[in-house]
Amino acid sequence: MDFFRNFPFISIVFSLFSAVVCSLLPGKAARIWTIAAEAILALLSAGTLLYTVILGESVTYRMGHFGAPWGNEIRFGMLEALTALVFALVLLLSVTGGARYVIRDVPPKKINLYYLLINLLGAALLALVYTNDIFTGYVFLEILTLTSGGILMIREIGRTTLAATRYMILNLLGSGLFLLGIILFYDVTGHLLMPDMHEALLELGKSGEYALPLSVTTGLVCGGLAIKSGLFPFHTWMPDTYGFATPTSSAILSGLVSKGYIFLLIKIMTRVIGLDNPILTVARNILFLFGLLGIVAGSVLAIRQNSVMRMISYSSAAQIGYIYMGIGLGGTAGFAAAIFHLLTHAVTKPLLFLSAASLMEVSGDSPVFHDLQGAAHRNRGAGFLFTVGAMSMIGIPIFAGFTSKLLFSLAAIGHLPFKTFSVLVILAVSTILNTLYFIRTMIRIYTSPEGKKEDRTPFGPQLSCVLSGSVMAAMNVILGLQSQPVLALIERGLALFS
Amino acid sequence: MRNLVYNYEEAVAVVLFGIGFVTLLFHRNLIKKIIGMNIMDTGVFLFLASMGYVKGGSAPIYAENADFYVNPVPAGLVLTGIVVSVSVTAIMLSLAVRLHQRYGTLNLDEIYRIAREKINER
Amino acid sequence: MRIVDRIRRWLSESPDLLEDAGGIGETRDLPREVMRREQHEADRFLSEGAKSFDRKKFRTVYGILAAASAAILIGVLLTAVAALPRYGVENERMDEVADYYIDHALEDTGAVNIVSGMILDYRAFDTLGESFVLFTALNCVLILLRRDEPGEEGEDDYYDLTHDNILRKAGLVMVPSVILFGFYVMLNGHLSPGGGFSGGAVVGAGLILTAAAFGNAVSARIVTEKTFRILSGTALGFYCLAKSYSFYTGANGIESVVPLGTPGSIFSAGLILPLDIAVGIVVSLTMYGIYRMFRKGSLT
Amino acid sequence: MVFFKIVLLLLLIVCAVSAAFSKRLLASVIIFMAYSLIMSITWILLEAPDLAITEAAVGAGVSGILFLMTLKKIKRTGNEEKEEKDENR
Repeated sequence: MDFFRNFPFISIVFSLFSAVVCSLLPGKAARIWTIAAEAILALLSAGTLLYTVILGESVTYRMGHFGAPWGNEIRFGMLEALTALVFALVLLLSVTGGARYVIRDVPPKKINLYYLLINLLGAALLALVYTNDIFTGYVFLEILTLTSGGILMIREIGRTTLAATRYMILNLLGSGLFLLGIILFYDVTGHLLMPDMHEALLELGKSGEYALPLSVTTGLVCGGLAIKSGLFPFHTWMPDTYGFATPTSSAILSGLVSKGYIFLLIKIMTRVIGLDNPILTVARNILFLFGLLGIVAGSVLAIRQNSVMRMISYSSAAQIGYIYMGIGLGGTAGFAAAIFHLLTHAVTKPLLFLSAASLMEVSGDSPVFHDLQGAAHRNRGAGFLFTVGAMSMIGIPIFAGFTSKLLFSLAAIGHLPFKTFSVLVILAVSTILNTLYFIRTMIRIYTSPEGKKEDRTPFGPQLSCVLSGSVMAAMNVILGLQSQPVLALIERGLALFS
Repeated sequence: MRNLVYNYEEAVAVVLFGIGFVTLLFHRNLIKKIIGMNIMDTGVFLFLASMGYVKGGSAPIYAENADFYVNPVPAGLVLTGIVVSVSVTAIMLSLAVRLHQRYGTLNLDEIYRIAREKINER
Repeated sequence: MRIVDRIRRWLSESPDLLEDAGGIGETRDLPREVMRREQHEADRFLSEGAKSFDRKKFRTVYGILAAASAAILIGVLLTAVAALPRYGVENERMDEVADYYIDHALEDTGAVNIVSGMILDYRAFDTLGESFVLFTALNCVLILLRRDEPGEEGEDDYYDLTHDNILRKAGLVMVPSVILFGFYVMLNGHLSPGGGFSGGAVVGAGLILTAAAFGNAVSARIVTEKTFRILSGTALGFYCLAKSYSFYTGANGIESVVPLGTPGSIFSAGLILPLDIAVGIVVSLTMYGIYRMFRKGSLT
Repeated sequence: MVFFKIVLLLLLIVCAVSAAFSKRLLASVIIFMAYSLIMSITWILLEAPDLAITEAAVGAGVSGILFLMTLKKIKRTGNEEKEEKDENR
């Protein structure tokens, strides 16, 4: 049992190593190797979760021969292991489900480069989840930015190159601000490891010196990561990026990459700055405000869209707003709701993107609603999966979306009247807006134009897509119905987080 | 502000960061944006390295005549940063080449206009 | 009345011609006659005063917002810098970690150059991530610029510099010295300033100079496609395995078998020398590969 | 020594401003290469020799060459006068 302790370290280094192997393999072998590697990652994360649940406390794993303040270390508890498990599973399912679109969109000789970037992306995500050192967080955040840009620009149509340029410029601006924030932290506290920084910050808090640099640092770190994860004023790159990329890439980008940045932000907030810090409450309120604006703006803009892919991208901008609303609410209830919604959205969004992509495929490859009419009859599996994803986004009780909305409203109870009121109103308004555009889409894909006999596509090629989609749908339903054990895990993990 | 005179190295680094930030936001040509991004990065690294400097300290390599050394940690971090900024420059420049092959210009406003026209008259 | 009209139009899903600010716009692939009908109706709709999206207005609003945010950011940063610890004076908070490195680097890592010791031993996980950032950059450039079909050559026929005698003669003198200096910096990483990244960059610049001065054919013979892939793969693989060995032994308290050797001699400082060579190879091949992708789109 | 450091820093700012606001792309790339050379001298003054070698080899060396290659590819495909007009906007 004690060997399970090495699993996080093995999972990160193994996926880095399998990226190197993918560079030497041809396309098809690289795909099989990557799917096997992601499956192993999922197993290792499950093992870590088992180990941490049995152990009951968080483990710090020393990377190298030297102890805490000098060497480098990773730290994992229940919450990190659960997030790593969900990320690894979603990555595995997106890759298996979306293999067809990679073969369709990516030039044949560069398919192994695509799978190479997927492996690196997996390694960077796990490193962001597990790291206990803030500069290691920056390095793997940079790898995540470059690999997500890479899987975006691999589809060789003009619009993806343009969308990739815009995505990279804004993202690199965000990581520049984040790096400046880290540097100010290092200058003031003298440490790079999160627990030591926290002690130094507590001393500084008591003696009250460097108040201005600390508030500037919190602003830079929160602003940088908000820009990167696409919070409200910085969400303009999302529709072009997710709309025109390969469906697999947009599933991974929207489901996992922005979640990695938010998880790092939550870790810095709880472990470095500390939740009782007055500067942090101001920063969280600002994020709360932008989260609310993001929910409304994302939903309103999603209604106006004419292409199903852009509609889903705007709705994911709104969901990012939900998570920041949870962070803004604060307290264990607020953070637990935010992390629960982070996991729900990581499971639901790839499902929506992949099923929308297969619906598009059977309706002449055009994402416009006009052509999607009756697509669900032509491809029953994808229609059903899209409905499951849409139901969860609206918040129908069986699915996870309902539980996360319930958690948000419960978390909002204990706060100042205007905060509780604004959260409940925004939840209601956004549910109505979600219902508007998702029900409209569902009506459209199920009503074929006047009496046209829809010829059903053969089930053969759809197998891997529908299979992985249904596993994601099953995860969604499990999160929805069995949310209590997951929530308990999150709450115990949060308690051990700092 | 008197303190700004003492921290002149870090003040210059922040000014460089500002120049890079402004170039990145205002220039429409992609190559100018990449140069601005590079200036921004070097500004941040100058800020980081000037933190570790101690007046009269010698380079962090063991030598008999050195009485005390400069802080080695920022030097290590900036080395990582320089390699990151080279990789970012290489990727953005190859994106610029591909954009120019496809749209014929590097002015982002022009490219948006052409991209939008190409969509409508499919 | 217009709102109801718009909702009716929206429900009957005819395309809404107002595009959002700054985006590329929706993909509208309607059949030809539907397009014409929509166009006629759209003109009527637009002429009713609902001004369509105006590029100029967006540019000025963006300009003002960007200028304001840039000014606020720089002003705040300057005031923060004024309140930071003094430049050039011992920062006692930072010294706790720095003094440990300065005092113990020699006997812990065996490296005379404390920065190399810190990069490749104390904080080795960052540097592992670092060389994978370079590996990602190489692959993104390969994705964008590599041309697989031989036919696509024509477009950028370069002004070939090889028959330029000045560069060729200068190349004959400079290339060996640059590459020699690069290897020196790489191999002495743990003794004198330099190390994997600096040495690799210098050797990379040397390889680029050979490609520029003596033409693609000569440099393609030195670094063929196969050796490029195999060499960079094995160098990164070795680097990954060596570092995970030292992480694993460190984390579980097993004494690592790598000897530290006598400080000052070449074969000292345990794993740092082989790691420097591996990182040097990766960096130089990446720089050379990126240059060749920009120049000719293929390594042959 | 401090005077020399201040001169270098002022030179850095002048180079950054002129690289940012110069009209022709080729001029701003060359000024940027000079900027990274001055930066590498600043690293030496800040007692960080590793960074000096890396910045010299990488700043002026590799990214400088990549910038010039991009300009050559652009000049090669776009016609000359259109490029001039395009740069000034």
